[in-house]
Amino acid sequence: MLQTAQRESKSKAAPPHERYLEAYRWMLVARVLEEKLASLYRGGMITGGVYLGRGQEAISAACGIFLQKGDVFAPLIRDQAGRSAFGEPLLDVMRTYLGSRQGPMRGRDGNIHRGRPKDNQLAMISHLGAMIPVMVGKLLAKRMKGEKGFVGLTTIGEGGMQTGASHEGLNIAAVERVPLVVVATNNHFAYSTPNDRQFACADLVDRAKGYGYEGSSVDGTDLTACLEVIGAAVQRARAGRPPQLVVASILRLAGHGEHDDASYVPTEVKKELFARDALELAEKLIAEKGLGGDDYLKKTRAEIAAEVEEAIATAQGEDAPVGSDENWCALSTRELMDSLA
Amino acid sequence: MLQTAQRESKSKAAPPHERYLEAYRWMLVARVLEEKLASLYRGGMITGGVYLGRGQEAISAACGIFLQKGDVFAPLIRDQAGRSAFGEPLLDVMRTYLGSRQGPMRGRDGNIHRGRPKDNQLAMISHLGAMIPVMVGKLLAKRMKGEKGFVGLTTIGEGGMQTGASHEGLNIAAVERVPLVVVATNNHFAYSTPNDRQFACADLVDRAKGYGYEGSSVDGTDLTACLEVIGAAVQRARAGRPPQLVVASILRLAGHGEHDDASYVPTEVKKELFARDALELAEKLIAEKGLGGDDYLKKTRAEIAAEVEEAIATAQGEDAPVGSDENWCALSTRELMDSLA
Amino acid sequence: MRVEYARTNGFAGVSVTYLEAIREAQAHLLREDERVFIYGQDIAGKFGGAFKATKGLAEQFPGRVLNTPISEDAMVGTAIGAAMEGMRPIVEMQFADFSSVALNQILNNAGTQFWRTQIPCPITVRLPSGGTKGSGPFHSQSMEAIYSHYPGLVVVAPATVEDAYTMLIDAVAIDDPVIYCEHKYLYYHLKANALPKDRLPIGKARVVRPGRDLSIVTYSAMVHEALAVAKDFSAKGIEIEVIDLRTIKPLDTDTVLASVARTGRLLCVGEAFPWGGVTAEVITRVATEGFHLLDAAPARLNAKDTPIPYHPNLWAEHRPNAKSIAAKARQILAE
Amino acid sequence: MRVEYARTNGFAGVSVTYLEAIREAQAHLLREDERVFIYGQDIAGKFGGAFKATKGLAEQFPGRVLNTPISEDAMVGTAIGAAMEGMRPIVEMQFADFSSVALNQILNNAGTQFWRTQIPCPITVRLPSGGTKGSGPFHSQSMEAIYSHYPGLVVVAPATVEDAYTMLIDAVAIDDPVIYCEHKYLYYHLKANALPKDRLPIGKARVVRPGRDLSIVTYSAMVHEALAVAKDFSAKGIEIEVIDLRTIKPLDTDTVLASVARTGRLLCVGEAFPWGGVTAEVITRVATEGFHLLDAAPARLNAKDTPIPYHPNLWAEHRPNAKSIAAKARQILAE
Ligand SMILES: Cc1ncc(C[n+]2csc(CCOP(=O)(O)OP(=O)(O)O)c2C)c(N)n1
Ligand SMILES: Cc1ncc(C[n+]2csc(CCOP(=O)(O)OP(=O)(O)O)c2C)c(N)n1
Ligand SMILES: [Mg+2]
Ligand SMILES: [Mg+2]
Repeated sequence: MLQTAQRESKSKAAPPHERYLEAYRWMLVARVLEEKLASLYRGGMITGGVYLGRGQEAISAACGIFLQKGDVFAPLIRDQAGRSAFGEPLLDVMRTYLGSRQGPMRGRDGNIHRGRPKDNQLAMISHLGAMIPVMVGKLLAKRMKGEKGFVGLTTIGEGGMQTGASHEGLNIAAVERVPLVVVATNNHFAYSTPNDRQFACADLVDRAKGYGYEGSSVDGTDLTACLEVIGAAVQRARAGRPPQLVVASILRLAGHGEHDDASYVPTEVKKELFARDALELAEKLIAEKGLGGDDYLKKTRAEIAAEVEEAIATAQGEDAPVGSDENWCALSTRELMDSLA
Repeated sequence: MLQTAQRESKSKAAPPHERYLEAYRWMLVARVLEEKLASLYRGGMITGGVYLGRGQEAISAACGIFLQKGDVFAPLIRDQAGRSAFGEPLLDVMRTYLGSRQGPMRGRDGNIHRGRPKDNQLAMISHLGAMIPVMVGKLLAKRMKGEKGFVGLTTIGEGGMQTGASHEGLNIAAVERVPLVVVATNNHFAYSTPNDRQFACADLVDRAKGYGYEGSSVDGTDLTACLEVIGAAVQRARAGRPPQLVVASILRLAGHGEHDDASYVPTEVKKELFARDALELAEKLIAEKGLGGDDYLKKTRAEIAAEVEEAIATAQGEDAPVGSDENWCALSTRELMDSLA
Repeated sequence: MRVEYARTNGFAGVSVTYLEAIREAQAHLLREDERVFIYGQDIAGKFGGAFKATKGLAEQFPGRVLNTPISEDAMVGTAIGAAMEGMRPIVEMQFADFSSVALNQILNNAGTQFWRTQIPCPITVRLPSGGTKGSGPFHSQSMEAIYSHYPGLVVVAPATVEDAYTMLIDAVAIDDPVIYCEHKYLYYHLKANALPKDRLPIGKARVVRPGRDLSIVTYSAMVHEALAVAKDFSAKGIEIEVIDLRTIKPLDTDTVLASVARTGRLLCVGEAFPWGGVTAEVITRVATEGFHLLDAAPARLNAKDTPIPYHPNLWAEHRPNAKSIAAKARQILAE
Repeated sequence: MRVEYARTNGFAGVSVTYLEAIREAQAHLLREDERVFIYGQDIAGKFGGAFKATKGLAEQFPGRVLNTPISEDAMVGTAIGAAMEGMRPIVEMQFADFSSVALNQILNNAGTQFWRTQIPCPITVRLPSGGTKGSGPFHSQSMEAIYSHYPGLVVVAPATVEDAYTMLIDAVAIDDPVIYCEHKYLYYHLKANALPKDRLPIGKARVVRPGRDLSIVTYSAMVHEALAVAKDFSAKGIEIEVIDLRTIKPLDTDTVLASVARTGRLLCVGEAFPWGGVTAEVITRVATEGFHLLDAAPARLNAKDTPIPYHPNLWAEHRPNAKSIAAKARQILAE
């Protein structure tokens, strides 16, 4: 896949953040890709759940864009923009969703459970909060091995923050003082559950102090703000400050998954400021400022659409895994597999 | 057992808190009782662990003393003073430690795992934090049944606060807005582990805001302060305020258990203000103000010693449980017990 | 609690699914017993749960169907406290797989409560269990063996619409903690014409098809795979007896032994992981208590000893099915 | 990792306990392999752990024996992350019983990691297991069956000083998660004259006493109860063969079958709860794979199906012991 987003923006007008257009492009990659996934799902081409990051692209792009080689990223279910920005090939996504045997999980796991731990992109298990201590272990080990200058970034939802696992993970990270950034997105719903049945504090950023974290809040619909706040948090963690908690506020602009019509979201909520679409806002700004030059938006969308189509075509041309070929071995030490009649 | 503490204090000089002498007496009950337990342990008369509340008596007495009939108490391992103030007979303690078949747990569980759930004193399981949601359920159910004016109080240590169970329990209590008081004692050690390997926040009371609790701090060596702060928290919870988190600071003035010489506690720490003995301080004040009249301290100690000796004598006169008489049935529905050959 | 089964049967005549039976049982319980409430994630409001097992109940029974935070351990802990206070909570796990983070409260608190304190702990934990297409390693598990290994719990796994209904009502009536394993694959696939008028109690297995040549002892979704095989073999004149255990703990050893006494041959089938578990427990009981009833070596068939794969092609090979059961059955009959 | 067993043997000649062997194995590992670190509650400083299994190691190996908060789930999660990064963490649970709150990380994260991602997850989780006098329901448990039921884990349970030493060293060398069940009752009771010079690998059972009349298959502390019975019976001319499984998963079926082939009679003994578990798995393997080797019905003996009692009088009745094993053995021999 062309990593075209790496290219310098050619705009005359100054963007509100030096990496604004680059980040916008990752937002658009996620949006275009996920719109395609949604239609493939509706067309019955995808088995299992499809979970989209619609509305969360600005936050997620800002999560991925500041990470460098040697950094670790543990994304969750709404992080397509961040995954792409961190270097996940579109082909990984399509192979996973379309069930190619060549996908990163080789059919053993699906959708957003995919990952590439070898490239420091962890593969989540479903149990929310469980990846936080795993990230702590990665960072602790890197320090033990004498590595320097690295950070880890992981994401969580306002619902996932109520699990015991996330509490223990957040706390142990501070005790070990690892260079960690936790980006928590309050999208006002955990599946169908609104905030008032999830937590009772005024603002989840109030948890930062109780863990010994530095906390910051950000409007997740504002790409500039996301780049500034998350960028600064990554910088602080890299500089050896305590772990960072960034709490972003948005509305989930899709169902929990594509099977869910989200009819439980009250219409008033959809009128809130946090319910605006970060992508639309970014495109409005780009158009107004004329960033990226003529037809930038149209051209970029077309480029990305082509990349997505190419990935789909490739994945669709590949074989599905076959049970009879599967290596049914849960251990890396084959001779220690129990021979169960 | 004589509930002599219920009697009005007859002192002329005004005590610093109306229930000061009553609370002091429960502190002394715990201290005298636990000194006896320690010597029985050293004498090899007790099987299993012995965990003492030495140094925590002011906090614990204040936990028990404001609870009324219909309130619920979920004590932990250093709450003898609170257990006694809440109405636990000394005989329960001695029967449990000395292995009488007539103890509240009938030999099935021991030491601080004893309880009387029928009397709203819950019997803890060992897993720290696990009793918090159980307390939430008790309070939720009472509200569902239409009861009014009740509160629940549970205790936890600074180490126990790091478990996932306590996080989920603290959070769900706030979501359900049950009338709960959580008294967390930071005695600066979790078994042998000091604070710096347990949490990284400046003060655990900073967690209150993150859960939507009202938080307060108290010097656990100062009985007056404990009575005022914990008393006020109980009152607020009873009045329908959000859950209350009280964080008390002391030093554990015993080993983790009587098997532990606590040689890992640095001598400097023992010189800290929080390392003072709340009981000594209370007795100093009582003597100075002449509270309770002549020889109050000597008389009270003698009374309590007699009560303790009486309980020991009774318990020692009772039979131990016998395996062959035991009803090996883990279910209340006997016919649903599996018949395992 | 006396229950008139299906007194409130809204379904007579029209067909009712396994999932609807679970919802109706809960509606019945909420209606008949004010001590009952339901506690879980996303079960309230119009939404009515990830699988809609509580659809409509929150509106019908205000304040008694409550959404919780994503806190399985606290969900069960809260239910335990409420049960000690005299309530009859039903906890819905969104998936059985997520009960792993509530396991401590279930095993060490609910499972020990009565034995330690003599206070009963009547909670019912509903576990949407078992594999479905494309669900993968963390939304497909069957955990009945883990909950049965520890003392103090009753574990049930209904395989029919009728049992889904009556066993849930009975589970809530029992004064002890009950782990109710409902199979997601059966939610929509399984239909009955009406809710049952009476029932077989928890603790009793059922001979769902009589036979003389081989006993297949199984439970939950695998009952239907076994029945397909039995039907098939019958055409060839081989009569397989199929036993639906219904209750995993306590296990109805007598019914199993009586069947093996008739057939002399035993195959145990389960969808869970192969090491230990229900099939090993059943074979052990027959080997230890009915050794001389066996004319041939007993056999078991379980899922493979790997996590449960996402891709349908892999999943189809991972779990037992009519094809693999038939092959095993042929082996045993050949002995 | 090549290991010269006891190259660093500080114990030759003088006696070494089971507990000291565990400490020496960890000292050896820290010395020989810089990837190794130990993570747990109260294991650092002068204190060296609730049972002193790491006594002195923190001073000897600065920064590699780390105290953790009371956060079992995060302890294991952190170890998983470190292992993925190439380290070899050993996690000490203060008691096996508390691993219930880390179970999700162990089963669903460590146990699935390699299968999902092909990245090995070489963590070793030490579980101080089993009953001791006065320890009660939450400090006495044996959880090997639960960890063996799920895929992706190796589960071991050393019964001797020598195995405690070599199996811990081998566990850390294995590229997969290993659950190391060490028995608290053996910590001080069991002594050897020296650390071993060589060893039997993980995955192999051992015939600890040959015999022709009955096979007792067991593991961990129960091996010694079984040996006492065997010695006793031998005086009366009855020769009991005692098999120490050593590894719970993978189970060494061949050694068990070979023994039953010699004796024709099988008794499985375990200290864990009776439903399912190790004894059921062993009997099932013999019944399914060695049916015709059996001259009599196999039998099992486990703890009772209640929580583990605190009082010594009750505890003595709850767990199997030489007396109850002997009684069962007589029954089987009488058949
Ligand atoms: C421990 C656990 N319980 C339940 C679930 C099922 N589940 C998956 S996503 C989800 C909602 C998550 O909400 P939130 O954390 O706010 O993230 P969002 O979906 O809003 O991005 C739930 C309940 C889970 N994955 N893990
Ligand atoms: C989940 C869990 N892990 C480990 C233990 C073992 N344990 C019992 S008490 C204790 C220390 C508790 O420290 P703290 O919470 O500060 O209470 P304190 O003993 O200081 O009063 C530990 C680690 C436990 N009971 N529960
Ligand atoms: Mg959310
Ligand atoms: Mg403490």
